[in-house]
Amino acid sequence: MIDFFLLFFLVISAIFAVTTRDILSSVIVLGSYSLVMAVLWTRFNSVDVAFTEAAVGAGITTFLLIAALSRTLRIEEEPEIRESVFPLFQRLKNLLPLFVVLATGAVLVYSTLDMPSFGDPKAPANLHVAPYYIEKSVPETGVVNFVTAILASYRGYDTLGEVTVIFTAGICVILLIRRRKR
Amino acid sequence: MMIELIQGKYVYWFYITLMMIGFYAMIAKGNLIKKIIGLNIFQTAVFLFYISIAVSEGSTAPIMLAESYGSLDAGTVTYTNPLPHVLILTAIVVGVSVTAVALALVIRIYKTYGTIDEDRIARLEQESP
Amino acid sequence: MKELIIIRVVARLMIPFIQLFALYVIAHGELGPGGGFQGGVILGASFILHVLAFGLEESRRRLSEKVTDLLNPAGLLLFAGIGLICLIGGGMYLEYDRLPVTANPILASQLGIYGIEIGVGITVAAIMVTLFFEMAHRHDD
Amino acid sequence: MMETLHSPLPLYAVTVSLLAALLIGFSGRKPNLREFWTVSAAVVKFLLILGMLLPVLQGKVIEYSLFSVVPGLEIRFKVDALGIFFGVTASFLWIITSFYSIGYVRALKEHAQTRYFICFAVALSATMGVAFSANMFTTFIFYEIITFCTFPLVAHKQTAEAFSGARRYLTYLLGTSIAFQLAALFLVYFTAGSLDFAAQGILAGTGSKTLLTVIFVLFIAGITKAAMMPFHSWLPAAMVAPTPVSALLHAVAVVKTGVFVVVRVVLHIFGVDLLAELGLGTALAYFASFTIIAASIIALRQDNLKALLAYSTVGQLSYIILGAALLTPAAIMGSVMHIVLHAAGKITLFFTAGAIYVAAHKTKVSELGGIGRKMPFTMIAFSVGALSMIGVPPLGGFISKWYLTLGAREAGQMPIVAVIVVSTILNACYFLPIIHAAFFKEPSPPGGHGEGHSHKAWPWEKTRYDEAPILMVCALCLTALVTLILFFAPSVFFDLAKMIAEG
Amino acid sequence: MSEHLPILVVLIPLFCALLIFLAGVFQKRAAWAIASLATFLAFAASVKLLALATAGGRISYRLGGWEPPWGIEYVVDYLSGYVLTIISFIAFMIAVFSRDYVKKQVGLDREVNFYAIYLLLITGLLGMIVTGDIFNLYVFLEIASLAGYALVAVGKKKGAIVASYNYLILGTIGAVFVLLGIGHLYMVTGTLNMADLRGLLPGLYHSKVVLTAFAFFVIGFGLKFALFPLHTWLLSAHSLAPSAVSSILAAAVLKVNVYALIRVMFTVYTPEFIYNVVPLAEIFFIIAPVAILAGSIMAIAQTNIKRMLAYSSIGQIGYITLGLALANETALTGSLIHILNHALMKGGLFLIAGCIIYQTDIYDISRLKGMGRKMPVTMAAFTICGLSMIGVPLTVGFISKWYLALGVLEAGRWYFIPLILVSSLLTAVYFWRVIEWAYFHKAASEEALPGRKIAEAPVLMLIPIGIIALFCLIFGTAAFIPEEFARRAAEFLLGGI
Repeated sequence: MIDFFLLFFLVISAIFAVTTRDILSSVIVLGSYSLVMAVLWTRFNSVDVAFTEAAVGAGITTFLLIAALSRTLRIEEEPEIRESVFPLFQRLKNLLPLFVVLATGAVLVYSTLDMPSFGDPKAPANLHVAPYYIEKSVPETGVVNFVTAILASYRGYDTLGEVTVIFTAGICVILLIRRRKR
Repeated sequence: MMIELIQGKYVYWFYITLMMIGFYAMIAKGNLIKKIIGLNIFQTAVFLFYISIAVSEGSTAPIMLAESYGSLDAGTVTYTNPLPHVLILTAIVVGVSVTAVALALVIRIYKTYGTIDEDRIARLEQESP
Repeated sequence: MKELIIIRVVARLMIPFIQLFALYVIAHGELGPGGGFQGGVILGASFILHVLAFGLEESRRRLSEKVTDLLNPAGLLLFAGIGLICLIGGGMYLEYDRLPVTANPILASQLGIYGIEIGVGITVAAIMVTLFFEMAHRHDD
Repeated sequence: MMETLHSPLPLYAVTVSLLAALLIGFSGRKPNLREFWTVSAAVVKFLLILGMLLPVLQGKVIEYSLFSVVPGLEIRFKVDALGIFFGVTASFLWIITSFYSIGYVRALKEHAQTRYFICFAVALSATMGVAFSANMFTTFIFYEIITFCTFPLVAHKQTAEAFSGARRYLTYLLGTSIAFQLAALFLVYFTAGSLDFAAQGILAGTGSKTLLTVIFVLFIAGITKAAMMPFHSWLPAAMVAPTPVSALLHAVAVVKTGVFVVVRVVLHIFGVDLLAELGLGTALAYFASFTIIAASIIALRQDNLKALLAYSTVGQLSYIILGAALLTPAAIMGSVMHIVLHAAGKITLFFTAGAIYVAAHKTKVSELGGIGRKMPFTMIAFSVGALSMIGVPPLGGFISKWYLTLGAREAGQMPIVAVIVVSTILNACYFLPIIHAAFFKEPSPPGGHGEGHSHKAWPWEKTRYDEAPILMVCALCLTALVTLILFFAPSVFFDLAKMIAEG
Repeated sequence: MSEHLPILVVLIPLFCALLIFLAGVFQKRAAWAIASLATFLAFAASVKLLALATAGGRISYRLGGWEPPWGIEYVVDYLSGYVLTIISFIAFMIAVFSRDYVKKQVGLDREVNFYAIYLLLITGLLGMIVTGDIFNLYVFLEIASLAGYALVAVGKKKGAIVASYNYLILGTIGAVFVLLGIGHLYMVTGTLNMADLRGLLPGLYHSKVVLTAFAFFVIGFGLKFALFPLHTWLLSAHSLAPSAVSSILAAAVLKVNVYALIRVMFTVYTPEFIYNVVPLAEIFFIIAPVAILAGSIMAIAQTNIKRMLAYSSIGQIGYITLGLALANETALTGSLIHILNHALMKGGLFLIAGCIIYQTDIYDISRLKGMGRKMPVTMAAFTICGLSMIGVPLTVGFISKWYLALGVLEAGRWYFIPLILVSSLLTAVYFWRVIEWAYFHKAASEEALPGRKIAEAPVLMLIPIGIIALFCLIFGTAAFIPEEFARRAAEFLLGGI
């Protein structure tokens, strides 16, 4: 039941974050969204991810967004009214995103019908590869935190990729906005 | 029947809802930072999906309990499937990286155009390409 | 001006603890929740706090651009390098058991994992700081 | 089955003028050296081809396989009777033309002469490529090369008019060849699994009747160089080119390539029997005869000399197609003979047109009154060519028309016979007036040069000639002579044609 | 050492990127040299790998020494070997080209980071090609994407940043869709290894989850390689980025994403699934022709040379998808060859545009009059690549059209033949226009060419162009070389593993 309320809160905050015109407050709300998400995930037994989400989603992302806001505009600009040549076409164009979103949503909902129900221990995802890690990771890697074991050893290469990604992001930002040395 | 359908699926439906909210913001909002906020919601929703794959009733967090350290096997306790957690750890990092780059671009755009509203930028582009 | 002083005092008190905690998180990754990434983020956050309290110039004096620029790739280099060393040990890439440091594969693998966690920590922390510095800095050119 | 020799001779025959093109490009600074390359290449090429002529006459076939692009698409050369026939014609006339063009471009001080000669050389090697190619793929490649490298020649003047003409030229030739001919290639390869030319064709008994018909139509529509109506209008448009270009390319190389490929397709892709069975031959024959009549009628109404010649070319080309389409040995002989005979005659006519332009700067038929007095040699040559076109013995043109008529009768196509007769009359109608005007009319007052229009002078009366440069005059007299000789001694071509007709 | 090649081919660029960045802190000259060296080594390694794969079949490399379903696996087979070679070759060419170009068009102060990111982009692309693990594919996809966004943004024109931003948003949507697809597959199979998935999926082909996953893969990768209705980002991104970047984006990034889709279609799912279970072919039969025609027609309408090239890319992608949809070996071979020759031609053409812009700042094709004399080598290369685009025989462009056409006939869908031919004609229109202007028109008065005398670009820019143009001809005449590899790959894809 708690999960339900948490999820509900998530939806509310998401909607607020998207709709409010004051971007700063929507950033703050986004931060709380991430925190609640983290709480939810602890309830889903994924402590590491929760930890990370709290640190990144609520922490770093918020920092970055605020930093960016401080250099741009805090208040969302009013959409300017441009009379278009084909008003009807324009209206359709405005509706297009909604259609796209609803279509995607419909497909996803459709797919849930065949999904193993939530929290089912017998779900294939929990049966095929995962058990191996739980049995073997300690004897094979000597690491008792399975997540770390997989992260660093079994799928260590993904982690290398992950670090490369954030490194790339770092250089990209430097390339994009580092002030030129004269 | 209906009940257990809902019980079994409601988390998925929530993640879909969240994802759609973010998605909409990404493609419909005119403000570039709003798009990025949408992007974060969008991605987090997908992470939620992954995490909810891993959940299984009556399991504990995927860290071997102290009592079973000695005997090098999992013992009787069932642990939550750790693999999706790993994937999402990676995905979160990717998410923040993308956000960072996007924000850097937005800062540049604001410096160049003095606005972060799509339509205004488009107009400025038309006026002086 | 007063509250700024308060903030600075508090910050000066807190930052060492935060950083200590960060290191703990990095090291503790094998036993409990946490690991290089989370630790790195917290470490980065501690510097960000420093910036918030003392301002960019001051923190830049503490942690110059050159240093972060060197640390950015350093961690990744450590990570990828450990992988290569495994090749020398006759293993596959990132096969820590073959690290030519000890005969005991478990120990080797644990060492390897520590190594890469540290690598991850360094790069993540450095990048986080870089990102924040670059974003927060007013570019008046 | 006739025996095959393997020898790189065809390759050399093709590449010699490519080589020349390079040398010409390098010696662009020194005109004499440059022209030397052109001429020597022409001569060497001709000799090489003569070298291949003998074995072919003994019923051998020379093959040379260069390489295969991918399995099934091979660049291969094969010299058979038809190929050598075309090869000899084109290469011989190139020799004459090179002299002629040298005279022409120097007399008019044309710009970009080096580019002009390079393109000329490349066009010739591509023509040889078409003549000697052993499969449709090779043919297609060289066909396209001709199109591309003649574009600069047509656009040579680089005036707006020249460009629009050239662009139409390119649009028609490239457009149709990609849109239709390439499609035909796809279909042929898909149905027959090969593109090689074979004595009895390769499509017999492969695809359905409709499919084969479609392929045939695509081919005919795709080989626009044959200037069949309604795809003829590029040819008059291409008359913006300098006259030697029109002469060689639009009397010999380009257009003859067109009809040559048509004949190839008819004989060696489809094969006489298959076409007869499909009844497509007759259809094509009537199509061609429509072109013949229509073109001649249009020609009647032309005042620009080159345009007139262009339309007469359109008509004459369709004779060749007509002959091939009738599918009877005699008709095929006629059509093949017409390749060389029309070439000789028409090139003479173009040469004279060029000569008139160079010497008297006249392009209109109506201005040619009395020109025969100033340029007797030119105009005599002109008359020879014209009469040969009409088909008056003792001139080459007669032979081919004779065989065509025979063929038509063999095929029991009386209407076709009628067509030939009518078109002959029409030809006469648009050529004879010019000849008459040239010799027996007063020069038109404004255009006339000085004396001669005071009292009625007879052609044998002494007047000052002002002919074109000697090189040109020699060239055109030579070709005129050729048309004459071909009537009395057609033996070589005759034998070849017989071989082709009997397959 | 050669058993470690699969991983080394990815690590070389990675380490060199780090090296460049480290070295860059102190001295900046080395960057270009390191980048070229790295890409060259990667190319050499790929060639060796291709040879090994051709000789010995599928090469598998177990990262961390863990067995496939549990650890990550690298796979080099006919397909990945083939694509690997193409991409690393183009990357090498462009790296060489960049030396002078980047100095002028990007700026010295950004040179170091430019090359570092360039190498990271290559790392990502090569990683995507060789990986046999579907989540690993996603990770490297993101590396490549991030690098790509940043590279677009360094364009001189101010619109470049906006283009990059839109590219980022749509690209991320694509990537997240792929992530969703992976999640769905994992949910019902519990594995991430491609080969393992292939084994587990057939039972589930009619599960809604698997179908949805496939849809998301197609849309996700489609967004990344500008599948027709999803192509909007491509135009500005490719036309406003620096030409060297446009070149790598068009030649490598698009291709690798196409490859990723092919990989998923044929080796995670099976031909049986994509042709019989889902209506993918039917959809592509509608999309591809529209893309081909729209791309060519819009290209004709352009006056900016880079926009013209960008539009033509959309059409060319259409060809590739058409080949995928036809479901027979010949057509698939055509598609794969087209991947090669579009990489060559479009890569080359963008570099050529780069040369012209570098020397003259001319974007407007109507101002290229008389350029044939001023920049003979450049325009010669342009002509060759252009003819190859049109599909003139003896250029590599003809070969792929040939196979596509035969494939079309084999599939009994003759009505695509006119499509292919018409689009060739349209292509001819917009390339011939430029060629004619460049060669047969007198240069417009000097106002068209402000101030200085126009000459050839620096030799280091000409060499790559020359080589690429040369390859357009070599692979057009000795086409049996690419045809051999492409056909093997096609057989392997349709025949399964």
